[in-house]
Amino acid sequence: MDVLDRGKGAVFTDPDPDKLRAFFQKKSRIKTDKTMTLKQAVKTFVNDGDYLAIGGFGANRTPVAACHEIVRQGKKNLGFAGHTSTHDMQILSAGKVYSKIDMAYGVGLEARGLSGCSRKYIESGDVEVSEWTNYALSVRLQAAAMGVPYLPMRSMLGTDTFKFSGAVAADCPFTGKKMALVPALSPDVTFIHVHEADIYGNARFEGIAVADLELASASKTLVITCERIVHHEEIAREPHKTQIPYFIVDAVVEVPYGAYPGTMPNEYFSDEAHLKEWMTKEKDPEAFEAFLKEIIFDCEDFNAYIDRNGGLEKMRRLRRTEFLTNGEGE
Amino acid sequence: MDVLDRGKGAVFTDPDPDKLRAFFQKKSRIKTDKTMTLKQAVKTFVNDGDYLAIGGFGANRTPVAACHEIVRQGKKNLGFAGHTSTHDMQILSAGKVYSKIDMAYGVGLEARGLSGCSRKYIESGDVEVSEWTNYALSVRLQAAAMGVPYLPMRSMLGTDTFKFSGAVAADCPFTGKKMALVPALSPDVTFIHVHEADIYGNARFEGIAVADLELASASKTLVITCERIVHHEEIAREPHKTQIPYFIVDAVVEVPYGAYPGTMPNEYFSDEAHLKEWMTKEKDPEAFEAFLKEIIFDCEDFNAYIDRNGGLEKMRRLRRTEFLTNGEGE
Amino acid sequence: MTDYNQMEMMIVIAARELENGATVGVGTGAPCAAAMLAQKTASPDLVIMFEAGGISPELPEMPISVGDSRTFYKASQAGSMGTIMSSCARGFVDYTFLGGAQIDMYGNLNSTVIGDWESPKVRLPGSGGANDFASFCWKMMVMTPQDKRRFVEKVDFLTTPGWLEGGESRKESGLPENAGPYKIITNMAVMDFEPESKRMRVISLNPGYTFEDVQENCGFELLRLEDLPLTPAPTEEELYILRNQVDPGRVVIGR
Amino acid sequence: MTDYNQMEMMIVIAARELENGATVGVGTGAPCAAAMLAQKTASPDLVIMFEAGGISPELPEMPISVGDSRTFYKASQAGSMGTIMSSCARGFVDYTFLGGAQIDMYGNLNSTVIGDWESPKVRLPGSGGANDFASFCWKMMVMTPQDKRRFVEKVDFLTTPGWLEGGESRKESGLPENAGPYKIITNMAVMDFEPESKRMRVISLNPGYTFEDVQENCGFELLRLEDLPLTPAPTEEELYILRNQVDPGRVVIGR
Repeated sequence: MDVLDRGKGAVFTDPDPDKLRAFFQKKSRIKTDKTMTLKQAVKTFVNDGDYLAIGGFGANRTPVAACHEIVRQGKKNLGFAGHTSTHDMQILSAGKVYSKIDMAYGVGLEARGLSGCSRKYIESGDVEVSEWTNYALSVRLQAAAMGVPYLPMRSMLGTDTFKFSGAVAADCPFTGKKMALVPALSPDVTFIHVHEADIYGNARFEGIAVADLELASASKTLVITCERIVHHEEIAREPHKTQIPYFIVDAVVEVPYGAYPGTMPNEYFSDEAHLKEWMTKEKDPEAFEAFLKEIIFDCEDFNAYIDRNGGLEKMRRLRRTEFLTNGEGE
Repeated sequence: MDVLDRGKGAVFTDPDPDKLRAFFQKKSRIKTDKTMTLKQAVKTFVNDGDYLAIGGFGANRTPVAACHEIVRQGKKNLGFAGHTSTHDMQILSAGKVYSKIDMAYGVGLEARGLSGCSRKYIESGDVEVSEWTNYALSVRLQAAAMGVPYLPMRSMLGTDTFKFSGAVAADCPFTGKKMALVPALSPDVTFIHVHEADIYGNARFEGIAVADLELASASKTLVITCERIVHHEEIAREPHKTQIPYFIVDAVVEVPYGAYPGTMPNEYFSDEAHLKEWMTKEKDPEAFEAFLKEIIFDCEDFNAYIDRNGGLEKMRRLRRTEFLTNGEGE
Repeated sequence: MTDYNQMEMMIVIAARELENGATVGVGTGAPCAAAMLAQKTASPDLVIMFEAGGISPELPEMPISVGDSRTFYKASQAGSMGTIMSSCARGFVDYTFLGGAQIDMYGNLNSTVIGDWESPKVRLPGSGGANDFASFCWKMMVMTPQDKRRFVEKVDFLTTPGWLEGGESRKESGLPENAGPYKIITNMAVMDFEPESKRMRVISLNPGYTFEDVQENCGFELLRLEDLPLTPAPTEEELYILRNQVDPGRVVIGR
Repeated sequence: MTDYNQMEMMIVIAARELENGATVGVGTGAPCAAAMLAQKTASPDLVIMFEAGGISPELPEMPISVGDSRTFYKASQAGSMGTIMSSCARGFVDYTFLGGAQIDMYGNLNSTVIGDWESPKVRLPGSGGANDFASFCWKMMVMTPQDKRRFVEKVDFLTTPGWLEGGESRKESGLPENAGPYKIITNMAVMDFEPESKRMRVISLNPGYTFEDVQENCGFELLRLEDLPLTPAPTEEELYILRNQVDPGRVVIGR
């Protein structure tokens, strides 16, 4: 294939579908009880140097509990898929757990402003960066999910985003039009937070999917954290609701409020006060270190973090916010 | 892009995404009442020479009523996307409405045997054929849905199916592996049958999706037939259940039992006796002509066909079969 | 010794190939019967997938279509063709059973036309999902009667890839590595493919048949193991389950 | 004459650009306020889409994130990024509003780094979905304060495509045809792009500003219409709705 142009950014993961096939060939397809604690899941499935991906959209249906645990266990030199990443990246940057990043959106927390901690870490020179767009990372995951080494797309062309990416430009053999070809991205390990899963890993969620369906299928190892485990019969009763089938899932972890302080659709809204607390603490290195100690390193698990931040009473209030009924009973 | 090999089959539709974009730019995005009769929908949206696609899987959640109406109105020289097509193709062949076909699966009715009528029509020489696989047509639709002129895939390679397709073989610029590139397929007009839709066209169904999500997005004109129209508030209450958004839909037609004699998940099972009647009648040209007259041409609409075949009492029985409760109350 | 017909024999042999915990992409008919039999005998955790989207259903009866409601009855997921085929493409599916009007010595299948493609004697359904399954699934199997008109020197149309022209040709074609035809099960024998040449090779004889019977009913020269064992006959338990639990309506085994 | 601040002015001008029945891909903040204001004034059938998957919600309040629950409240569909971006790629989305730390005379945007990419002075969030929206949506608009540090001769990093190097360069890049930057709305003026050169051109002046004011606060030479009309000031009704129904918390207009 005639390559017209090639970005100079790194491709951190191998896009070879035959290697992915060889990996998946060995994966068990049996329905077994895959439930475990988050501590156990992170210990078992996240290895230093792995390429990590986080589901959801920064602070929306994001496995925040998993990010905390990864930091708590002091993982190092991870690669990170920085697609639509906000609070997740902020936590992982605080722990300095990654040293390579595919950057589509990071550093910022959308309308909330920029994360000083994420920014400082990226600017430190300790992190190798490759540039992409949010949709490009979504399409790269889709390529891996389809078992092909690349997919063509029509954004990124003509820009520095292309030049500092690992994409390639080539003409279409049917129309002669120039396309950006993006290489398959298959994370070593991925965490996705959902509403419900059975013990085998069949999972379903409400609200927007972001890029989680592509991500789930693209990943070599997939850990599902969920608000609640449901009986398999419940899944089997309406199998068209299953978005992630059990056989691609390696572990199921029940973590109620696992997306806090982010939003979980139809469950709880984001805790903006606590997210602001993060951004304020980030400004002073010492205060930030003490803050991290308090909310992550000194917490035995995520329940301790929830308790520290107001416990079930706070969760009840965030549920009322989610359902737009703030006014009553407060 | 260096083309290593090129199938000699025709590509019946233009894969140029800029032409598709120009078409969609002009399409209204306003939520208006799009309900109409099937007669009106076929009259308005199916033009002689158009490329037609039919949703579902042959005799499963297939818009059979739409196929009858297309035949009843005597449409001619259509192109047809023969993906997973069985009873739909049998009806369209009986009417000789198409003269070009992308053939992935046709002629057969799966375990039920072959359709004499479909076979004779394809063998007649009056139909131009291009060969594909079921998944290749699904990927071609996906390409159009993504607004790209082609997608790479890894089946078809090395076979006559490739040689008689319109696919191209080219090396991957990341891995050097040979891929089959398949051109985007954007049907002029598509019919998809679903369980529920609102008057604007927001649609949802139960059970397997087959290739209907790709097909819906790929199509220039999309007609939804549904078992029942529901209030928009019902859609808005659980928007994550919407599989087809209103703005890609041109018409909504309420056709209860619209997939009969095929299966509609959680509604009614296929009428195997009637499908057998088709296959028996096909054997004798005169009997078949009389049969078509009776079940299609002499029927004012699909309700008349349902009545002819046992009416609501038959539908009740097929519902019991769907729910595996045949034994009782018969 | 229990009486059984040839279809029952083939289904039983096929079922024994499906080890517990494997995934299999099946169509309707005999392959589905084999998968169901395997689940009810040695492989309760066999995972069945249907090309239209059904994943791991609890099949209440034999489906009529690979897209009917039975194919996702109490399933783990009712997905799409994309869900299934992309899972196959990623290497998640171990086995598939395919068929065709013709098969050659490399396990290539024809289900498109008899005669010339431009003016066929008989037009057949085409690939359907067969070419996709055969390209992606690790081990492709065929159940078919032993018959000279089916086992041909050259297929009229190569719909679905076996080992193509043998040797390294499949690898060079760009198809996924290390996947390909695995076993051919007929009423007379079981065949595999000789590892170097990728030519069809008889590895066991069904009760009542000799190698010569098999060769006489085959349009090309078959390889063979020197010592040909006997394919174990169906057990009473296998037949009981097949007849009473898998296909009580004799839809497949009554053919 | 009613008093209003510069953010209110920009939002009102932007809202007027969004005709009834159009589709707009928006982010949080001012663009979302503009879209909501349009819906509550002249364009009740304006369709809002968020990059994370929300399609045509009835926004109960300003979202904090383009992926929060408000973005699909009573929506037609809660889809995925793929749903939205593929709809944009197919030409279904008419407008988008984008921003950045820098913009040049061709409407190219930088939201990646200030300084050199290899050792940036400031690292910014990157493209996010901006490059995708700008590549696909028919008409890209920007709302930004008129400021020499923002309107630069050359962006430090071309994150998001405008008309690239002007003329036919965007078309030659392979990006979808006939899409590109449309209007730039600042506190001082409204700009479009001269059709041949694709250079930024002032087409109306906001009340209280002269062309010279605009040029002085711009790092490159601006084109202009010969006769520059006055951008109509916000009406009382527009301001009332913006302040009381769109952004009563003054999250955006209070900045």
